[in-house]
Amino acid sequence: MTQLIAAGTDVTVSKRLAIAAKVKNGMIANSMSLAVLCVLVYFSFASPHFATAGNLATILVAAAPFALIACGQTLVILTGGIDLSVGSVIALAAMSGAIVAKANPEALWLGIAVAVAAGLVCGAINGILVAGLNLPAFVATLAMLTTASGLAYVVGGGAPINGIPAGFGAFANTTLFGLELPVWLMFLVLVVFALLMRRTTYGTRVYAVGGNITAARIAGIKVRGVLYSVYAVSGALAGLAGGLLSSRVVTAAPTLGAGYELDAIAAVVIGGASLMGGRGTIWGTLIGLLLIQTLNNGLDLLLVPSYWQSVIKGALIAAAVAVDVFVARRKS
Amino acid sequence: MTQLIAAGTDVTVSKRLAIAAKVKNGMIANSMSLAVLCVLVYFSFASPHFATAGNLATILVAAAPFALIACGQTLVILTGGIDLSVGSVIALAAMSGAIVAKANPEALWLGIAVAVAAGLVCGAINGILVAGLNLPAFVATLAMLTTASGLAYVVGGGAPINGIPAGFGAFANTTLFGLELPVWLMFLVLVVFALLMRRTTYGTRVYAVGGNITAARIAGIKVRGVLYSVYAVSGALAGLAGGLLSSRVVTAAPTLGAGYELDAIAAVVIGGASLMGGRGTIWGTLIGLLLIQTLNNGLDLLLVPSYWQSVIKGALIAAAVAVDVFVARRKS
Amino acid sequence: MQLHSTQEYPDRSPDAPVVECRDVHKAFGHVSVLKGVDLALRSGTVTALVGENGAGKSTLMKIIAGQEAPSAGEIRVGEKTLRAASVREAREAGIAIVPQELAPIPDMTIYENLFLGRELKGALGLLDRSAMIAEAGRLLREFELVVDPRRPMRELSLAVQQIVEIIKSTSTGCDVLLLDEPTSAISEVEVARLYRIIDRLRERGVAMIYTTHKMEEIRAVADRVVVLRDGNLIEDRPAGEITDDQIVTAMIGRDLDEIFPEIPPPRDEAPRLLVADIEVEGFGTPVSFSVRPGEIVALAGLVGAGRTELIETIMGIRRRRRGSVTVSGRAVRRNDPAAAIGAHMAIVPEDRQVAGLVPRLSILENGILPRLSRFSVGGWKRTALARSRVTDVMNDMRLRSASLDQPVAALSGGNQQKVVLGRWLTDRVDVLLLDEPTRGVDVGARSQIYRIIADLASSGMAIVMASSDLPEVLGLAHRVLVMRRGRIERDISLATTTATAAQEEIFSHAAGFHASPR
Amino acid sequence: GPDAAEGGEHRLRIGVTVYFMSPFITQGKEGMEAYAKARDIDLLWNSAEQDVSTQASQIDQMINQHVDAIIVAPVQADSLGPQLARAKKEGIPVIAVNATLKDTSNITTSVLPDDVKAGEQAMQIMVDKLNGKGRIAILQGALGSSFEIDRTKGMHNILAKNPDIEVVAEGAADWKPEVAGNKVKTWLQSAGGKIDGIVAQNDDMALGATKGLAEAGRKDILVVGIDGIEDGLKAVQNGSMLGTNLQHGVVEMAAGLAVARLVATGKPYQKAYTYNMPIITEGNVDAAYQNVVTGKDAFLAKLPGLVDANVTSGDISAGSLNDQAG
Ligand SMILES: Nc1ncnc2c1ncn2[C@@H]1O[C@H](COP(=O)(O)OP(=O)(O)OP(=O)(O)O)[C@@H](O)[C@H]1O
Ligand SMILES: Nc1ncnc2c1ncn2[C@@H]1O[C@H](COP(=O)(O)OP(=O)(O)OP(=O)(O)O)[C@@H](O)[C@H]1O
Ligand SMILES: [Mg+2]
Ligand SMILES: [Mg+2]
Repeated sequence: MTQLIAAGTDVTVSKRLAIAAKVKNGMIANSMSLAVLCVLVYFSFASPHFATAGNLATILVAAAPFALIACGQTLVILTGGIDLSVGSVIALAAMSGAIVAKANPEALWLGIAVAVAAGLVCGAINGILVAGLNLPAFVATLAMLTTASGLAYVVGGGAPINGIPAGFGAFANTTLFGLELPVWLMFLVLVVFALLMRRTTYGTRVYAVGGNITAARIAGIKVRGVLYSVYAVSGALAGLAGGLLSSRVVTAAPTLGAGYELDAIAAVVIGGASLMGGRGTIWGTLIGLLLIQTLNNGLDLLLVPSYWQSVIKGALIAAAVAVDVFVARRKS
Repeated sequence: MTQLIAAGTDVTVSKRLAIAAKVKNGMIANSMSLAVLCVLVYFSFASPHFATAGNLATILVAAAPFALIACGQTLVILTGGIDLSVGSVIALAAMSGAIVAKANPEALWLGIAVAVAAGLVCGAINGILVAGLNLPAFVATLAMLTTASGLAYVVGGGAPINGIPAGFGAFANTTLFGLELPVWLMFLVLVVFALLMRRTTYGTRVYAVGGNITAARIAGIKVRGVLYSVYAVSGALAGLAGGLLSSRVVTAAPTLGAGYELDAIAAVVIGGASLMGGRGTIWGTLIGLLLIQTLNNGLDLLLVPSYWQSVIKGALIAAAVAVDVFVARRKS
Repeated sequence: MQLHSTQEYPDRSPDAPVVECRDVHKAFGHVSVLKGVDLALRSGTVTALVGENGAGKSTLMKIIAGQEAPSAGEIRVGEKTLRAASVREAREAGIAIVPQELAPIPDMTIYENLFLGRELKGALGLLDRSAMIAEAGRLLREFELVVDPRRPMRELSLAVQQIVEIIKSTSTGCDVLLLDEPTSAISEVEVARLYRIIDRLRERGVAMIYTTHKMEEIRAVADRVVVLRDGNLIEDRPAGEITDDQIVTAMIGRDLDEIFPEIPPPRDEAPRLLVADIEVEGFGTPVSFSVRPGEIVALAGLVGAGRTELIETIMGIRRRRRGSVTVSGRAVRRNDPAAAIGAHMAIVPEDRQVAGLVPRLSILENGILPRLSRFSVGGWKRTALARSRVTDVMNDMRLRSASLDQPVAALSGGNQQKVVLGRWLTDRVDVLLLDEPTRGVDVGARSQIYRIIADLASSGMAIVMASSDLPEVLGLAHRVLVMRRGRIERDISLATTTATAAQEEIFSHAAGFHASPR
Repeated sequence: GPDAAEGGEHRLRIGVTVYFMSPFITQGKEGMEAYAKARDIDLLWNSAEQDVSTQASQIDQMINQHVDAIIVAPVQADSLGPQLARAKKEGIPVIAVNATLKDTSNITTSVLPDDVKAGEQAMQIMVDKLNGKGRIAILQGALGSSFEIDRTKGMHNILAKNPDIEVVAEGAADWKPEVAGNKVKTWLQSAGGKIDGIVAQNDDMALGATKGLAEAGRKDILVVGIDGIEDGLKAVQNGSMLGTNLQHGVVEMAAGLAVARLVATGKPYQKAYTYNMPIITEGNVDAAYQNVVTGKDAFLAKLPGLVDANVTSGDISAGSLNDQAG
């Protein structure tokens, strides 16, 4: 019912309404969460090994680097951009970090720091290209994809970095309260970014820039700064993911992370974000990510041959999103 | 419908003006064409082997399959969509075509026909997902990318198709007036699509749907039909490209065409199209394609190591587009 | 001059309705917008559809045009019931619409937009572009619009876009034409041209619905007045049998006293806003003027006079190459809207869709957008504070909405306009720049907005208002700057001139009859 | 070629197109360059980035330039028919190196590793250690490559003879360690922890598997790899891997160039050369490590002599492991 907000409207009432709307839109009514639930339930029945603590931990460890880059990707996509470069930024960061770690066996954390820094530099260049030089994000980050991938080979002289001190594995393989460090890091990043997007003015700025860049500019938002920042963040998170990945296997290859960008973007879009910008949430991305990672794990557990896995994954993702779109249209 | 032919307007004057405007906007003033020219001139000086008839023919042969998928991709991108699946549709089409060709050594053309048909089916499914079920194009075609790639393995039982009759190579390796058949096919497809987009109502509809879907609807355009058609066209052209590729090297592998989608999309976007839809031309795509293919060939000729090639290609593409964007902004 | 040279129009009995809405209901979720509307349109008549913002006018038009599905009820054309939400069928039945929120294809040229869906074809069924260009040029000239039909739509001002949209819909040979606030962005000269077109269509037997918030327009075109309130059709009478006051009362459910409030004289202080020697982009003559605290200065002129550009340049949205803008004695950094906001300037842009709102964000979030730092501590949003302040100002603006968490896209046009103005008022504003501030706002809300503007002026704000609405200019401003071709032709003080004299002077200077020799 | 007569002395120009700059090829390139420098050969080096079509274009480009010979490490075994036929027509010899070409009618000779045998050897190490009875998992490379196909075939050859070895899981980890680590952990879950050994088709995946096993707290499970990369040899040294097979890229690829030189200069050559990968276990790993890692420069210095001797003798893997053999 249309109602005039009368003078002295009870603020708490409208707050309660807001919360109800949020719950309805974001969680329970989100059919994608339901799809993930279905997949979880199916695998639990299909394989006795699926719903075990050990296996869930395995899923989380595998998900961690994707969660990092998907967070950054969410921000970029919210502004209406795209970051295709994360896959090869991971490779470049991992290679740079590994070389530094190998050269400084007494200060292995330097390896991780350098990986993050390398990612940040790549992201910052993306930011300059998009925000400063007005390149379409697709072109800018595609150019970075190619360049960073080439540099990853250059850094290692074409070969993977071998002979990294075993201690470098500590970052990704230390267990804390039963879960590996990367998993905790994933939780931390997800919570921080969810808060950032929901509760801070930075989040509002990102949504505004993606929702209507002209209006955002006229409202005094420094559009360039916002654009710049999301690419920098995405790059830094890709760098961190690269560092963790190479710490996990204590090696670094120029092909590390190849193709990860598509999985990350898929997670964001499956989670309900629009590639036109302005729509999407960290929570949605998490759901999308869980769908992909659970499928990867469950199909492996059921020993489905690799190529049938691709077929099933493709079909299921299309189906889940189709149902989601259908439900969303029915609601409106 | 009303016919609104004006009596007594000087048609020739406005026609001449129109041509002038076209030349200014589309060709001379397009700084991307200039970038391609610079690259051509540089390579001609840098390598005595570049500007030879044989080498230019080699560039054209290599460009042909990309030109086909880039044409389809242009249409899809003009509607505001994207077709990520072309790479693996190429693989699936090539595998299906090769199997049929192998089984029917007396009717090898069947192989090409089946490849086109397989591509068309994939494209049609993309069309249904996007136009019928309203899936975001990115998700729909990413799902198809995964599925078709899996199916390409399934078709061949995980391995490439061996033992294709040598005669299958005739399609791609026959020379006509000094140029291979695929090159003529490329010219044909480019001309047909350029005409289609500039001179027919179909082209106008595609631009309108991408430019403003609401306005297109209000104008009575069958938006779904248009969307459906561009994906079908893109799929069929990918199928044809797959058939030609496998004929060229007389083989078919499930990895054939992997990653081609990015090169095709890059060509379209470098050519000035907007991923938001509504802006772009076949001519622009051709220019973008030439830039990429010339770089590939010239850098190979100069024996630049492959990873430095990546670095250079990435940087040059970013630079060329940056100049293009800068010039375009200065003009307006 | 004839729009349609070849189309034949069948004879119709003048009484048979061309199109009929039967018991049309519409609800968005739980919000009921139309509650059973019956409306029959007859050939060769113009029906003015009026009502408050959010009454459901646009919704009804969209349902007739097949853009929305009714929740219940049907649309009939002749003996046929139209399929719900089928633009195609509506079009084929001869229904055309000029939508309230324009839908141009920005990357296409004017002529391509004009001929969208009915392109002219030549040999082999190929497009005949030169014929389309020639014909488009003719249609534009008929509207006295001197613009190359090959220009892309995105380069044109909102006004020109609206004119193109009008030409597009009126030249299709439709039987039913729905005009949803077709004059919201254009000035009186163009409005007069629209009247001529409407008269011609009426003679040809086209049935029209015309939505507007301006009484003069109702009087000028309507044969019949239909009033919607809260989704109900509560008044349906021949135009001659209803007075202005009756219309207003029917619309807002109460009497409206004087539309224009008492405007106190400006304070006799140093200028609050000082604009010196700035160039309006694309024109090149320097412009200077000043505004004192409490003063309302109106910018008048024809479409394309450069008012929007001037305002945008002052706010730092457009590039300023030279000159200065000073607020309360302090120079404002150029080309930086954030600096302008920091200097306590505020703007209500002309095109709220493009420049004003982020449609997917909620009213609350749009409400705090220009004031993010005020509603945050260290970047952390103070949601409770924001909610209470935005609730306050939106109540002052009499915003109609289900809740502050509704996306602004779901508001009616007039209510969106209130959000665009109201959101600035959560904090101090010294200089308020208004570009067509009451575009699409209903009379009730308009008088409310005028009152707010008057209050803001009396609190010491300097207000610059570009408006194509002459009564608004005369009723609100202390001073009128008449613009033409990017320069100020005339500075008229309304305190010392009578309304009629001022009106005449504005017209003649805007049209260039007094053009100063260059 | 046009540049052929240069100061009277014919300087050889040999085109090389490889499938991709894999670590193996990168290593091999060093060997080829060392050999080319010592024997005054111009190398025209192109990488096809895993794309057959690109490789076809590169061969076209080399034919256009009239090189003296073309060395190809094909992206795909059964491919390039028309291009190689054209090379033959132009009288340019083609030598297949590292990966097979099915159609031998257009290739002059080949220098190939025995990937089937490598698969057999890897599996045999595992079978021997398990005394012919146990539960194992197989990590395959990217499906469809000739390496994956041949190594898989070799492994199954041995499995056929050992019915008491049960394969509880077999899947592709695309040559990548991080993928292998995840796969192995998942398989451990689905096998209820009952896995005795993992045979990987390359060392990268084997190493990834050891990391995954360590995360799962199962350092008792045996792992075997193929290729003998630096970290793989180290893992054999410290016992986290049971064994591997050494494919010494430097030796193998340089042999390819030496054969190409024989062909191009009209010397006699064999119809095919086979590189047998030495088995690396605890016993001989130190010598291998010396060759591949610590003494690499010294090894490269004497490589040309070693390779020429190998090509003459026909045993091109000689000296890969024991430097005194050269
Ligand atoms: N998509 C939508 N979702 C929810 N509510 C909507 C939507 N579209 C319109 N409404 C609501 O329907 C009501 C009627 O809107 P409509 O646009 O028809 O009003 P209007 O009479 O045209 O007003 P105006 O004079 O401001 O243009 C408004 O309250 C508006 O908030
Ligand atoms: N009648 C016209 N003929 C040709 N071009 C026009 C016309 N009207 C506007 N334009 C174009 O639009 C541009 C800007 O016009 P705009 O409408 O923004 O100015 P304005 O003074 O703000 O007018 P208003 O505020 O009345 O809409 C002009 O520079 C001109 O290029
Ligand atoms: Mg309306
Ligand atoms: Mg204006």
